[in-house]
Amino acid sequence: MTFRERLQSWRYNLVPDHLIGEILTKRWTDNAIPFLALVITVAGFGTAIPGFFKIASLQDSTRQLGEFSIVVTGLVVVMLGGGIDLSVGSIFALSCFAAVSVFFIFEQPVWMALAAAIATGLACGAINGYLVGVLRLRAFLTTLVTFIIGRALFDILVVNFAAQIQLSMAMSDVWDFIGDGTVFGFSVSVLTAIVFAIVTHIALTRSRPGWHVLAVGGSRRSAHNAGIRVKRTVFLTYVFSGFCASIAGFLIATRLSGAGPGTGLNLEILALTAAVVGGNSLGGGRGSIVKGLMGAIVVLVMTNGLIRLGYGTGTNQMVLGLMLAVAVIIDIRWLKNRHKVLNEVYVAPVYLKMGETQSAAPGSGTPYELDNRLSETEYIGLGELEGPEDVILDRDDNLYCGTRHGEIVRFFAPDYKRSEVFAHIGGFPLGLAFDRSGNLISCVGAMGLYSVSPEREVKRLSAETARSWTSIVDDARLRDPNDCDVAPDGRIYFTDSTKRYDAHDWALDSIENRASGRLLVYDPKDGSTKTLLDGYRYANGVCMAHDGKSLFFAESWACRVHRYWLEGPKAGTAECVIKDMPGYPDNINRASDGNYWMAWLGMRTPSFDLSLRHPGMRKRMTRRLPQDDWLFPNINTGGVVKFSGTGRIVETLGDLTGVSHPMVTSMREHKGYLYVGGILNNRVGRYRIPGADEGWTGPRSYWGAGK
Amino acid sequence: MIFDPILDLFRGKAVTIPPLDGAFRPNTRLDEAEIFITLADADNLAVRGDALLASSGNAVYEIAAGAAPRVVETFSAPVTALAVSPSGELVAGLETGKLVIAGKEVDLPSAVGCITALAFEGDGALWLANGSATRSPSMWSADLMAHGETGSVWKRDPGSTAFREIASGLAFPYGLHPAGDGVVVSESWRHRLIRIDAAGKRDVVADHLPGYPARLSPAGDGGVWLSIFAPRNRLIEFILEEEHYRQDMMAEVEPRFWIAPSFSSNRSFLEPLQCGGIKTMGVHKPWSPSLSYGLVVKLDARLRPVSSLHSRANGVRHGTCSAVELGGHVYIASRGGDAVLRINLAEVS
Amino acid sequence: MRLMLKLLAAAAALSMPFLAVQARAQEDPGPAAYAEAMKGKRVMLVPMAMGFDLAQGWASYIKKEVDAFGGTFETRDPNWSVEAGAQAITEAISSDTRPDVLIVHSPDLNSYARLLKKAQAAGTYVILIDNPANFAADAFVGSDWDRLGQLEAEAVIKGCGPNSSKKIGLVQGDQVNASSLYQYAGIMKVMAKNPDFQIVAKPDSNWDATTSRNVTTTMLQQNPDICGIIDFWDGDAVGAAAAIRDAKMQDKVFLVTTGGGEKTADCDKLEDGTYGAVVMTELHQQSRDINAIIKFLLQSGQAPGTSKTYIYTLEKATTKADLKPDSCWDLKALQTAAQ
Amino acid sequence: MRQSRKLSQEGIVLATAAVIFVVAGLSLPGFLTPDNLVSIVRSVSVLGILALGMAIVIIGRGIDLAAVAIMAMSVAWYLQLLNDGMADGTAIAIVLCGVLAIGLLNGFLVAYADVPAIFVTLASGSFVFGYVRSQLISQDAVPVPPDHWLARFGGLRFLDIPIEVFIFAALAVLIFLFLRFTKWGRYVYYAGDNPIAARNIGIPVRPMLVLRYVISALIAFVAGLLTAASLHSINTRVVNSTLLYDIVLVAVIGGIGLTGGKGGVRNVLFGAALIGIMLNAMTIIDIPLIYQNLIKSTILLAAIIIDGLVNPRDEQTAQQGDI
Repeated sequence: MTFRERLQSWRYNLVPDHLIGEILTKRWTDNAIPFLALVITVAGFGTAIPGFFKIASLQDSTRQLGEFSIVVTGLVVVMLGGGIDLSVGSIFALSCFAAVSVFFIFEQPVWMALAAAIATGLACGAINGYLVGVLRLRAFLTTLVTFIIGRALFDILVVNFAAQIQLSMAMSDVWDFIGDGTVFGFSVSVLTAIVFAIVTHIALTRSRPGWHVLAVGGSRRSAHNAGIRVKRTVFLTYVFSGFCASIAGFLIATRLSGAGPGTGLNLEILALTAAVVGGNSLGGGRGSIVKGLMGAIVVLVMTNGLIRLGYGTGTNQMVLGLMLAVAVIIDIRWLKNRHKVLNEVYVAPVYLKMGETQSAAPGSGTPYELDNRLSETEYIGLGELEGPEDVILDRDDNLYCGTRHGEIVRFFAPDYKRSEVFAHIGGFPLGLAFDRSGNLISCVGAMGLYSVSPEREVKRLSAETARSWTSIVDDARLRDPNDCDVAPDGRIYFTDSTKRYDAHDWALDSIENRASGRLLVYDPKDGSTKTLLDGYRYANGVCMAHDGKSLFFAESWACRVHRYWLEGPKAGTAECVIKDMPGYPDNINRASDGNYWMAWLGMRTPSFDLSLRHPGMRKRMTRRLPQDDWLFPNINTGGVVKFSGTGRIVETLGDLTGVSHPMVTSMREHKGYLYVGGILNNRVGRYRIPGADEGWTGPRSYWGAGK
Repeated sequence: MIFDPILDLFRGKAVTIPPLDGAFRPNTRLDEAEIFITLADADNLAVRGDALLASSGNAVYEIAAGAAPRVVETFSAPVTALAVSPSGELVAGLETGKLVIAGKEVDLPSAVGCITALAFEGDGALWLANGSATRSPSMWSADLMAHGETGSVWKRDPGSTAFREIASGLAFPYGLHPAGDGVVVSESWRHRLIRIDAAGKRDVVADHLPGYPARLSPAGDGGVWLSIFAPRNRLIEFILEEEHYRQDMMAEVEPRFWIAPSFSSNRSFLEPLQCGGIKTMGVHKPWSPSLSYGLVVKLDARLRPVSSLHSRANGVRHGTCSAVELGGHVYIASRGGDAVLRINLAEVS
Repeated sequence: MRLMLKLLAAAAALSMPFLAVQARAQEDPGPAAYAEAMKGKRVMLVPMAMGFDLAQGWASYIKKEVDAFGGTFETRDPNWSVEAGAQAITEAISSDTRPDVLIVHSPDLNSYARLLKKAQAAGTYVILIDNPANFAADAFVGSDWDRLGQLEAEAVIKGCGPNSSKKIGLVQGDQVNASSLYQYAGIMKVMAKNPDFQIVAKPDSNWDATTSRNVTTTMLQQNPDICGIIDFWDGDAVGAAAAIRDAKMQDKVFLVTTGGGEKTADCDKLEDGTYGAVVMTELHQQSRDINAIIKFLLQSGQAPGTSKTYIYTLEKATTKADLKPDSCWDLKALQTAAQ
Repeated sequence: MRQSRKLSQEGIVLATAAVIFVVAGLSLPGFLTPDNLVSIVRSVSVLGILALGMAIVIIGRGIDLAAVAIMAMSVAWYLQLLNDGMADGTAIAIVLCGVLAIGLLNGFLVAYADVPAIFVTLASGSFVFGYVRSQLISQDAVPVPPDHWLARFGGLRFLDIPIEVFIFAALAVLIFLFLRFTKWGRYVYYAGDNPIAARNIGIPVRPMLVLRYVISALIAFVAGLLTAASLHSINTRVVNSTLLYDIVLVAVIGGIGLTGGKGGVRNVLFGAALIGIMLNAMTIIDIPLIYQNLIKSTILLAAIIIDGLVNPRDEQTAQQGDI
C-alpha cells in the first residue's frame, strides 16, 4: 500500500465526515444561527457594560424585556399563522391606558385594571381577527390601518385624561409589587413572559389548535381543504396577539404608573424585527416561540446596550438594520439551500481495500465459475410481480414473495399461475421466514419486523432496538431490515443492513461502504429486540444452520459470509467462514443436501474495487455527477452459490445472458426445485435441480413433518 | 445563481456533456437496420468501383449482399485503416504501423506508427492520420486516458513517395475527409472536427460533438458521413480529471474493464456499471449512461449535422467506426455489433 | 428663605477660589472641601433626544463644569422614544455606576415620574430641566411655559399693532406635551386681557415642519387678513414661515415662536425677517443655574428629595430691533470648542 | 386584470373623495377657492410623488419601506455636505451615488438573495436613517444654506402655482407613460402578476426588480429635495413619523393591490386626492391633528373593508405568504 493510499485510509476512515451530514438532518440546526447571534450579542454587551450581569441590574433591566417578549410571543403566533400584526404597538398603548385610567381615575382595585387592559386587548385583537380572518382582508394593510386608528385614539385619550391621571392619589401595594417587586429574584414581568412562552410553546407543538395554526400558516389552501376552519384559526391568532399585547401593556402601566404619548411608540417595528431576527419566516408555517424570544433578547440587549454605552441617535437604527438584514439573508439562504447542502455532504465514503478474489469468469475453472443454468428457469408471475426480493414456500407448496408495492403475494400450487395478495404491509417486504406455527415472518424495508398469521393478520413484531449512545442519527429505528430466520427456540434473528440509508437507497450505501450493518434478535417471549453484532458492511442474508446451533449471515459489500454461534463454546461470537468472493452475497437459505444456498446480488468489478481505495474520488463523484452516472458495483449479473457449513464452495449457477435473472437476491429450494427471486426483477424463476431430494421442503427441515 | 463559481470551489463543479438533441435526437435506426452482412470486428469500409470493401482483423474483405465475404487481401497484422486510390489500388495501414500500398510495404517517416485513417484526393494525393506518436492503434483507450495529444496528419503529394507532416499535436485524429486544398480531420479526444489546409492552418468546423468522432467519408450530395464510435459519458469525463484513480486504473486494471469508451459493452460482468444502467424489472433503460454507443451523423456540405442514426445504450450496434455511401445506400460498420449494416438513403433524414 | 440662603452659600462656594487669591495669608478650607465633595461624582443627562440644539447646548455647558470639578459626565440619547428613555433611566439607577445627579428632560408630565422617585430612593439627586413633570424633583430648572406663552402673546399683539385686523393664529405642538399645554394656557391669559384680539385658528403641528406648513397655508387661506401667528417651537416654525413666504405675506404676518436661542435657528431667522420675534431660552443662564444647583446638591449632603427647588430662567421676547451679537449662542462654535 | 363590472376599490375611493369634496365645497367657506384647491394639490404633492415610486414597486409585487428614510436622509446628507462647504456639484454627485447604491442594494437583496422585500427595505431604511444620522449629520434638522438654489427653487411659481405641483404632475405623466406604453413598463405588470410565468417567457425579472427599487430611491430623493426647497430645511424626524404609512396607504387605497400586477398612476392620484381633500377640509374646520388622524384612518379602514366585501379573496386562489 503506497504512502498516499495509507494517508487516504487514515483520512477517510478516522475522520468522521458522516457526522456532518447526520447533524444537518436534525431539525434543531434551524435555531443555530439565531442562537449564535444571541450568544454573541449578550456576551458582547455583557463585557462592554460594567455590572451588566449583576442581579439587581438584571432584575430591573429585564422588566422591559419581559413586556417586550410577551408582545413578541403574540406576534410570532400571528406570523406562524401566516399573518402579521402591526397594531401590537397601539394595542399595547391602549391597554396600558385602560389599566392606568381604571386604577387612577376610577380608583378601582388592581384586578379591575387588569381586566380592563385584557378586555381592551381582546377587543382590538378581535377586530383585527375579524377583519383579517373572517373578512379575509390583507393582514399587512389592515393591521397598519388599525394601528393608526389605535394610535390616534390613544393620543386623544391621553390628551383628555393625562391630567386627571396625574392628579390621582390612588395607591396599591399589589400595583407597586407588580411594577417593581420580584419573586425569587425574578421581576413579575419576566415571570409572566416565561409562563406565556412555555404555555404558548406547548400549545403550538402539542395541542390541536396549535397544529391548526401551523397548518394554516404552512399552507392556507391545504389546511382549508383538509377541513381546518381557517377563518376561525386566523381570527384566534389575532385575538391571542391582542391578549399578549394587553398583558404587556398592563405590566408597563404598573411599572411607569402612567401613560404618555410615547408609550408603545415604534413597538411594532421592534417586535417585528425581533421575530424575524429570531428566524421566524414571514408568510407563516416556519418558526417557534423560542426563536421569537431569542430575537427579542437580541434586539433589546442591542438597543439598550447601545444607549447605555452612550451612542448617539441613529446608531441603534443602523445596527438594528444591519442585524435584521443579515439575519434574514442568512435565514433565507439557509432555508433555501439546506437540502442541497445535505445532499452534497451526506454521502461520506470510507476507504476499503478488497481482498484478491478468484475469478468467476466462465472457463476460469474455479468453483465460482458462472454459467447459464439460471437462464433456463421457467417464469412465475412474469410481468405481474415487481421486486420479489425473497421467495418462500409453505407446507402446501404455495409460494409467497414480497413486492415493492408493500404486498406479500401468494402464488397457488401446483402451477403457480393463480395469485392473490396475501397481505398488504406497506414498506418493502424483503426477507421471509416461517415460524413453528406457520406465521410468515418478514423483514419490511423502512418499517421493521412483521409477522403475518395464516389468517393474514399483520402484526408488527419490532421496529426499533436499543439506541447506541454515540450515534447522532437515531439508530434505534430499523432503517433497512433485510433478512430474517427463526431459531428452534422461536427467537427471530434478523439483519438491519445500514443505519445510514433508507431501504430504497441501499445502493448508495455501497458507494459509501461504511460499516453500519447490524445483526439483531427479536424474542417473542418478551417482545424485546437486542443488537447482537454491529459494524458490518451491509449485513444481509440470515440462515439457521441445519443443526440450529449457529447461523450464517452475509456481509454484502465486503463479499463475506460469517457464522454466528448461538450455543456451544463460541456462543455469542461470529467468525468469518467465506471471504473475498467475486460476488456480493445476499440471502442465504438451506439446501436439501445439508449445504446452503447463497444468492449473489451482483459482481465485483475491478473498476469499483479500485474506487473503494479512492474514497475522495467517490465523494467527488457523488457531488459532481448526477446519480444516474455514478459508478456502481455490477448488479446486472448475479448468481446462486452453494456452500457447505465449513464455507467450501460447492457450485455456482448464473445467468450470463442477463435476460431471466440479471440479479439474484434470494433462492429457495423446495421439492427438488430452486425458486429464484430478484429485488429488481419482475418474475420468480423456477429451476429444476438435478438429483435433488424431491421430498425436501423448508418448513419440514425447520419444524419437522406434519402440521 | 451568480455565486455558483464560488460555491463550486466547495461542492465541486458539475460535469456536463452536450445533450443529444437537434440533429442528434436519439432514434433506434441502427438497431432496426438490416444486417447487410455479419463480420466480426468490422472496422473500416471503403469503396472500389461499385464494390464494398471492409477491413476486419488481419484481412480486407469484399462484401456483397447474400454472399459470404470474399477475402481480398490478408496482412501480417490487423488492419487499422483502409483506402482505395483513384486508380483502384488498395491501401491499408497496419497495427504495426506499416503502410501497405497495392501489396507493397512503403517506408514511412519514423514518427508515423499509429495509422488510424487514410484518404485519397481526386488527383491521387494521399492523406494519412497518425493517431498517436507513441501508441499503436489498439492502445487508443490508453492514449485517451493519458490525455494523448501527439497525433499528426500527413500528406503524400501525387507522384512523390515522401510523406510530409501537415499538422501535429492533435488529440487522436481518427478520420479524414479531403476538401478543397485541405482536409477535414476528426480529432477524437477533443470531440470535434477541424479543417487543416495544405499550409497546416487549422480551424474548428464542428465542436462539442456528443461522442468521439471516427472515420469521415464523402456523401453523394456533397455532404459528409461522420461515424461516432463511442458516446461522451459524465463518468468518463470525471475520471479523466481524477488523476490518481486514473493512474491506478491504467496500472492495475485490464484495459477492457476500464472506465473508458469502448466499441461494445455489457459483455462481461467485470465491466464498470453506472447507476442508470441497472436492469430493473427486466428493462435496460435506453437513455442510461453507457460506455459504448452507435452513432452515424450526416453532415451537409457546410459540415453542419442534419440527421443521425443511433443505436442506444440498450442496443447492440455499437462502435460505429466508419460509414460509406454506395448505390443509394449507406453502409455502416459496427465494430461492437460485429456487422455491416445497410440503410436506404431515402430513410435517412 | 432657607433655600435662598443655601443658594447664596453655593454662590459663595463658587467665588471662594477668587477670594482665596486675595487673602493668600491664611489657608482657606473652602477649595479642599469643595474638591472633596465633588471628586469623582457622576452626572448624567437624559434629554428627549440629543439631536436638537438645546440638548447639545446643555450638554456642552454642563460637561465643561463637571469635567472641571473632576466628575464624570454622561449623556443618554433616547432619540424621542419614551420607552428608551425610561429604560436608560432604569438601567442608570440599577447599574453599579449609578449617577449622583440625574438631569432629565421629561417628554411628558408623568412617564418618568415613577422612575425618578426610584432614583431618589436609590440616592440620586434628580434635576428636571425645561419640561415640568408631576413629580417633586430636587430641582426644576427651565422655562415657565406659562410665562413663555404670555410673552409670546404680548409679542404678537405688539407685532400686530393696535390698528390691525387683530386676528391671530396659533400653531400648537400637540395636546399632550406640558410645554405645549402650558404655553397655550399662558397665551389665553393674555388674550383674556386683550379681548379685542381674537384667535382664529389653533391647529397642531405635532412638532413637524411639513405639517406646520400645511396647516399654516390653510389657515392663511381661510383668514387672509391674519396679522400674527404663534408657532410653539422653532423646530417646526420654519414650516409656518415657509407657508407665509409662499403666500407672500412676510410683511403682513408677524410670526412669533420660542427657541433655544441657537444662532442659525433663531437669530439668523430674526435677522432675515423670517421670525418677527422669538422668545428665547437663555441657554447660558439656564446652564449656569443647572451647574450651580448640581454643585449645591452635591455639597448639601441632604437626602435626595429633600428640597423642591424651582428655578425659572429669565425669558424675554427678542425682536430684530433689540437683536445683539450675543443674543444667541452658536452651536457650531460650541462643538468646535468641545473638540 | 381587474373585473371592471364590479365596484372596484378604486371606484369606492373616488366616490368617497368626491362626496367629501362636494360636502366640503358646499359647507366650508373658502374651500372651493382656486388658492385652496392649489394648496390641496400642493399639500399632497410630495406624498403623491413618494406614492408614485411606491406604486411602481408595489405593482411589481414588492414594497419599499425605505422610501421615507432615503428621502429624508439623502437630502439631509446633501445639505450637511453643503453646510460643510462642499461644492454643490460634488455634493449632489456623491449623494446621488449613495441613493443609487441603496436602491441597487435593495433590489439586489430582493432579486438575487430572494429576501422578502418588506424585510429588506425595513432593514435598509432603518440602516440608512441610522447611518446618516449617527455618522454623517449632527442634528435632527439640517437647514438649507442661505440663498442656495434650493431655497429659490422652493419659491418658484408659474401662474401662482407652486413648482412641486408641476413636478408631481410631470412625474405622474412620465411614470404613466413608462408603465403603459413602454415594454419595460408592461414587464413590471407581468412580473408583478406572475413572476414565475414572466421569467419563463424570458422577461429579465431580476434585473427589472433591481431597476424598480432604484427608480423608487431616485423618486424619494426628488421628493426630499422638494421638501427641503419649500421648508428651507429638512427634519430627519420625519422618518419616525407616520409618513411612510401614509405613502403605502395612498398607493394601496387607490386600488393598487399588494399582490402586485394591479393598478397604475391613476390609482395613486385618486388615493392622493382622497387624503389631500380630507386633510384640507379638516384643517379648515380646525379639527386638532390627533382627531384628524383618527378620522382619516377610519375612513381608510372603511374603504378597505368595502373593498374586501366587494372583491373577496378565495382560499383556493389566495397565494401563500401573501399578506
